[in-house]
Amino acid sequence: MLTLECPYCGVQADETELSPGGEAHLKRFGPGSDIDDFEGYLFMRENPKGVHFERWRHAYGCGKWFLAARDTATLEVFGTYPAQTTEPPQALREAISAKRPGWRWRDFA
Amino acid sequence: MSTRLAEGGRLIDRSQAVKFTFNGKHFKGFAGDTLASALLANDQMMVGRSFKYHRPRGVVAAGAEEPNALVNLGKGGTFEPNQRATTTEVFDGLAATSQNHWPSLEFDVGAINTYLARFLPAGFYYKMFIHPRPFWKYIYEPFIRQSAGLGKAPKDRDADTYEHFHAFVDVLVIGGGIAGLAAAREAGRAGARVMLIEQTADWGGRAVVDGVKLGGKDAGVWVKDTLQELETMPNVDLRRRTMGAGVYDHGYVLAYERLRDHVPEMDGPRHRLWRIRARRTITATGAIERPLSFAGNDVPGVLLASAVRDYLVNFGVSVGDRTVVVTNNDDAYRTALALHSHGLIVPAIVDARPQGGGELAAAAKAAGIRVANGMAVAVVKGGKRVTGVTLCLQAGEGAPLEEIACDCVAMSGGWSPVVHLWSHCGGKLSWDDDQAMFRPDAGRPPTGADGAPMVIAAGTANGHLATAGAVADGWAAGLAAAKAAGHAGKTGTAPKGEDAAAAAPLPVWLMPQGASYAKRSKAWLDFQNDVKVSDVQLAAQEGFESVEHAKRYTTLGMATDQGKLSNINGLATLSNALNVTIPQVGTTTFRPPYTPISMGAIAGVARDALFQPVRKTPIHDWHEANGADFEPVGQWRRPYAFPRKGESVHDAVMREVKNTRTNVGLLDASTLGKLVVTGPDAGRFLDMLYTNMISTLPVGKCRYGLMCNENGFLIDDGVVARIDEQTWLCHTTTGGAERIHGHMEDWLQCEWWDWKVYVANVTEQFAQIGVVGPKARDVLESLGGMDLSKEALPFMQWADGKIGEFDARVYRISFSGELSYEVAVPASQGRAFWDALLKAGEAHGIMPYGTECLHIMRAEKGFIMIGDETDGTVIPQDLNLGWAISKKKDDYLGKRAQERSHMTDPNRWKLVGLETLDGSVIPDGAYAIGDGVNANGQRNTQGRVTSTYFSPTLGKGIAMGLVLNGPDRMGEVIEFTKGKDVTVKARIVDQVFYDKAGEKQNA
Amino acid sequence: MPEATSALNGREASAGAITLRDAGLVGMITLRGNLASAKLKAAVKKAVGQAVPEVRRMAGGLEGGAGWMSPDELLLVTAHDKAAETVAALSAALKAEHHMAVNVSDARAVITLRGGHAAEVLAKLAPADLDPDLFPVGELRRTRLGQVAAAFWKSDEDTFHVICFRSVADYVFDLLEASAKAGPVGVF
Amino acid sequence: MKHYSVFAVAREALRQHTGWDRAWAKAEPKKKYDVIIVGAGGHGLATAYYLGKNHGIRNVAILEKGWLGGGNTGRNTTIIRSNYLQDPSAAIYEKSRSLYETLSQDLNYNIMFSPRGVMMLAQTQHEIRGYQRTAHANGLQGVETAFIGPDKVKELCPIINISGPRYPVLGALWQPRGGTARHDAVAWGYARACSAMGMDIIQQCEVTGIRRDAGKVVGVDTTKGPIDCDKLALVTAGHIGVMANMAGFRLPVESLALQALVSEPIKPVMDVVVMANTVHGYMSQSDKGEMVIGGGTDGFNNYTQRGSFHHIEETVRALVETFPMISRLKMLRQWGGIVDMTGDRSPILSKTPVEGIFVNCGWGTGGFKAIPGSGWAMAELMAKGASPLTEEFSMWRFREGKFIDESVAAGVAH
Repeated sequence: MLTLECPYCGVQADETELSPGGEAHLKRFGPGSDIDDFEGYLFMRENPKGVHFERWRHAYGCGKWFLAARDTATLEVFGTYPAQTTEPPQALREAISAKRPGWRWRDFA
Repeated sequence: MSTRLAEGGRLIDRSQAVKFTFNGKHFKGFAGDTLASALLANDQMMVGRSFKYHRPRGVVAAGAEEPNALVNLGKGGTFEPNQRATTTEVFDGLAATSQNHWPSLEFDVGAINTYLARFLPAGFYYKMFIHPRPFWKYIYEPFIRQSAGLGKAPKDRDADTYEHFHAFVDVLVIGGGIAGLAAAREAGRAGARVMLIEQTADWGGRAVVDGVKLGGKDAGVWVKDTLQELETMPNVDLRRRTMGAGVYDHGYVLAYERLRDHVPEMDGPRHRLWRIRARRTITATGAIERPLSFAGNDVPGVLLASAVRDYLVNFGVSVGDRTVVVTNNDDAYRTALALHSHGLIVPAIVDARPQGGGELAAAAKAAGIRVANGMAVAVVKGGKRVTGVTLCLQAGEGAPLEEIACDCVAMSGGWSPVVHLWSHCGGKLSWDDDQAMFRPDAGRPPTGADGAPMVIAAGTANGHLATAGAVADGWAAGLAAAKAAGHAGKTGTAPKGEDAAAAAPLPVWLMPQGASYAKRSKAWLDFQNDVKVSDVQLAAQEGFESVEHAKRYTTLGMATDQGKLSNINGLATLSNALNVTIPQVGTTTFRPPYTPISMGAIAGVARDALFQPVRKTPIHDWHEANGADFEPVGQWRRPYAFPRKGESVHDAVMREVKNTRTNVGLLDASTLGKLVVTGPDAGRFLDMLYTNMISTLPVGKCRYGLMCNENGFLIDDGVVARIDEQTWLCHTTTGGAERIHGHMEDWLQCEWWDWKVYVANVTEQFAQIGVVGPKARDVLESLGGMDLSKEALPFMQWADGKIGEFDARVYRISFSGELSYEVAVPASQGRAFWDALLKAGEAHGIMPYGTECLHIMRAEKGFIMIGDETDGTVIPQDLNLGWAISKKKDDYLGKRAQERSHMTDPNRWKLVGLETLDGSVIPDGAYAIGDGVNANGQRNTQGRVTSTYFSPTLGKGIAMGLVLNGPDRMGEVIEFTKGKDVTVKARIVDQVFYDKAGEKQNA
Repeated sequence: MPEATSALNGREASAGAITLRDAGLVGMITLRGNLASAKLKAAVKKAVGQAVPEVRRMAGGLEGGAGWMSPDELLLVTAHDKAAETVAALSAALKAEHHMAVNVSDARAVITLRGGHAAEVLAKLAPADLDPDLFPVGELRRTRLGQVAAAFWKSDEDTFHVICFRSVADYVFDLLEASAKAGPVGVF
Repeated sequence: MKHYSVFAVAREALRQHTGWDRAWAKAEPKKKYDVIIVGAGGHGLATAYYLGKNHGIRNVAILEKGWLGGGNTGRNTTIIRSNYLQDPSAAIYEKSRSLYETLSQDLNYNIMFSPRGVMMLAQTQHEIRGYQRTAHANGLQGVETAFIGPDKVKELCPIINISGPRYPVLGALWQPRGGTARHDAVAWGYARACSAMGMDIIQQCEVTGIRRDAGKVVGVDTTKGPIDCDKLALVTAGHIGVMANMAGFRLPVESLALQALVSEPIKPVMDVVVMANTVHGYMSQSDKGEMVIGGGTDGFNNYTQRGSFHHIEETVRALVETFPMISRLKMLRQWGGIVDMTGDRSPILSKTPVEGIFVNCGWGTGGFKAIPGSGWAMAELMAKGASPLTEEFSMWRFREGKFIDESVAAGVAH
């Protein structure tokens, strides 16, 4: 039963206030894009055992989407941040490095 | 015989007698008794039958670990099977019956199994009952099921209620023994928000029973003083009869409070399920004594030594007059001493240790009790209760040395910390060789959201079996937990416990150590599931070497006590059989709950009317009052039809269609989603969401729009109205409002966050009523107000104004093919408006209609329905909705997906109309049969029905369906499945069956 | 004017020390926009007499209030018959700014929950920390009550106002009533 | 392999059961195998079994990082049914179900297949139509199902509340030859038969790398050293992503926690399997008497074998409403497993971008029922290079949007 802090309203939100939204930082591929890129965008997921970035919506709270960095093997949460970004904040990446040296997720490390 | 002594019993109130029945026999107990203590007080030694062999079973423990004393309790709406007698407090009128026997507890036909035991070893059913094949289902399985199963099934609806509570604490302390009390007090002093829970009805745990000393005081006095201090702390919540059921990720703990089980006449919920978020959880859950594995250790009258002591000290009950104590450690000597001090006879203490015990042993000897070191029980005599024991050397093979007559055996195989809650969420264990037990490995704790340890084990649960260590450990845990939760207030010093000097225990996993097969096959590990030492050895012999394999093969530890007594003995037996160490074998996984919790408590208040929310429109009450036949649509309940007195639902639907087509019908369309989308980029945004061009829609006009997901599949449809330059109102399907609102917010917040668009869900702000049929305009005009003429408000336009006195927004849209106005009024005026329409429509033959009428009318008109024509795999092109896909747009959600080869395949099934040749209705879900079979031998298909109805308007069956190359095959006749080997022929036709020219809706 | 009714139509209940009451017709406006904008602040002040509230706070109350719903959304509370004109005024005042003002008065129901252990009644249903020391007067929480979304704010030590969607007003009232009837827990 | 029968048990009883052999041999890895299968769960073991039995390929090793049958095979709710809507699903699940019918005899191991019947309740008009559609499809697929009315539902399952106030039971899709089996026994029975054919089942052997040469698999590195092979099957369910990563390709799969629970045992009261999808719960009664209950899947990636409690709550709530008598039963144990979910919730049985590597994964919440059929089909794919049963389950189907989507009817993929 996860608890994630909503970066908008500051609530330590119980999992039952949230709805999960899958992998974060997906790049959308639209009409005319390469079929491999499009397949990757829709179906291929990192699904890592370890550090992961994912989307959550504070559905029963302020209604905002946010992103979370979490370890899928221990469920440790490294941090949450607003969804309006294409990459994890540097400070968060450093915080993860302190706890999981050498971590890598897609192009981020 | 077991009996109540004339004096003693710290938990019972002898001034308050309690009457109860067991198997219909009337018994007397005292307030404070458990059912087990009260039964023993009445010499009811046998209390049930075991699972597999139906062996006689007596009480073996005094707490949550009890595997045998399970009873059916109560009757009717309060009946409950498998209630543990040792944790059931007696009350006046309690009615219990024993389980798993026929015809009676004393004479059970199933007990034949015990004589067949040699033919029923571990895993026997995997090796037998293979032939003949049908026999398993019809003969063997029913027999096995009937003989297993323990308690009876409840029959009636549960008469009780349940509730939940969400608590947030800094420190949760589970266990109200001395370690838990010390921990809670220290955390409380430090200023933390503390909750302390104890599963039984009283505080103090074993220390009070054993009469140990703390800080120079009797444990009882220390407990009382500590409680007194705790009760004065406003930041501490104390709860008895509350069990820590499970520890989950991120500090989520489930606790199970039994509020009324002991006072059924009281009002209020029976159980309360606590969902606690704790920054730190301290598990001060104590330890459980292990049985010893000797032949006949399952005979009623063989109990854990600590249980014999509990019954004596807590309830004033002597289990036997002559009790042989058999042990491998010092603790059991307390039982001997206690019995002796109460004037009961202890013929011998059989201590497997050649060197014997420490100070307590010396005390026993000093009291004149015979102590036999290096000895073991060879076999217990007796069937339905103990009559004696035969002694032998522990080191030998069991040659009988002497017989001792006795009526009780108190056994102790050492203690195992209760590590369940520590382990639930990943806490690891280490093996303590000195004390022969698994204990929490503080270096590998369960971790929380912050990656830090979230559970701290304390006291005996942490492996500190002696008083001094336990209470100091509890104190330290309280301090550490408070500190970790950010509280560092002024605290006290560690309480000092005092212990007699003890000799080391001797691991004894089989008694005697060289016991023969005959003895091993009578030495029980799991009393409830009838697993013996020989069974685990057989499992090892057959290669079930993993502890999980052995458990599953033998069913060891899978009974209702989940192996609280049997697991360690079982895996020690396995490790011996495999010739590896115990930690190499490891333990099975500990899973919640610690002891079983009621399903009712889990469901909580969500029963009957509160099972799930029912969403109601402003007109819902009218529907209910007027006999609507409802159907659930999402969480709404929409009227399916409005049958009149004596009218069938089907007839009502036919009437509603006819009336709407000829006069006028009234539809409560309030459930349709309504989303306002506004902002400088709203048009651009909607162009991405819909397949159509929305940005070009003129103000005042309406357009039917389609929405797809990124996979290209249709997810919703509805009419979009342009409200002003920057604002659109998007209608969604009934189930779609929240989903589509979320979909929009997702794209706005996560993809196009720089676009200036706001969305609001105003579905429930309005009551929306469809006034439908040739006389719709007449009805509305009779109310007065705005101009609703064809010229002022043509088809697919909307206008704001007044109808009568009502603030109305009128959409001229039609889902029926009739002249139709959908009128939105503020929800607070919805009911009044509905009433006004009914009144005004009386003269025009107005009737309300339900969803089925709506469906038929739209099918007659050839309109698609999301969820019928679509199923999550259908793209707009399949439905010939190419006209609603803008060719001008570079992009919309789903466009890329629709470019894929499987989506542009000319052989995708496409929508057509269908008419049976005989006028009958094609069954729902029917498939069109194709030629031949596929590579897997399945009949090929060439289409399927998506909507099929009897059309009262046309007087025959009509349908829509997706058919291979359908639009190119107009007039062709194909066959649909109708039943087993029955088909129905249908002709492919245009999907619009009614008013193809659209004259009626445009009227 | 036609007869207007609130979803709960005046429903009331009491159980022990707890009373539950339909707050009746309440004017409510969803205002979305830049909460830091001076114009918006001024418009809110003018509309309901309150300053833009801090995160998770309710400024004012039923007689005129502004509640923080999300970083770009306020719930303005006013008299029911004032809501439409207030929306118009807000829209006029914020014409130059990207914003949205919508009348949601009839899309919601408001229930007043009052009594010594009112917080416990809510804590049975919501995964929110309602400890009085941590949930002060004026705090507003959007969360879940049973199986539906809801919000509540604490207007004095013993009183909460619960807002939910109109369609589930009966469900929420029933839930609160059942929780109240089950009695106090003795935590707060 | 010692033949199991009542006579063998009787004979052994007379000599204190000293004559029973190991059910499967203890094996250490050889240098090379024709086929290595990673994952000794039901699917991996069944694949090995049919490679040997149907195709004569017996130089096979099955590697297991834990204990065989210890993953999802040993932690599911044991439901067996084949009433699927889409042709490819119905084909493989019905193949599987029909193999279950004779599996005890085929393996000489009583796996306790109990064809007690499975019903999926229709509680909305939409569900009625969905299940009727499935019934029509099943008729053409050779799967015996029928849509039955509420009275028949009540007759088959008297403890059900068909007139609940919220979602009355309007009917059900009934598969009379669906049912349950003893999950552990399926793994053990296959393991015993594989071992008897001379295959090596190597437990406590974790694969740490996959060796390739020129785009072709040549072997694996393990905690017990390197092992060579010509063909490699990856059959590791929730951990398939980790395997694919080692092999250098990606799969459209996500790992999620799925939960289940059992009640304390009671006397027999329910002789069918009931699935109620509108309210999200399903239940059957085991031969031991426990009510076996399936819960929901978490919506986030998870490798902990622990799920979130609210799914348990939702499931129990639904079942208390559907079967009011269980309110006073008690939850004995809850647990979780990690399931591998694909983009269309249907499995992948497929070749891969690496020659010689095959994957069998994505069974999600419904793998147990598929074990024999999956093994049969996978063996054929590996031995012959193609199988009609796996044709549509390729890992490349997602590219062009060629889904096998079972959620389209009212059904869910449990």
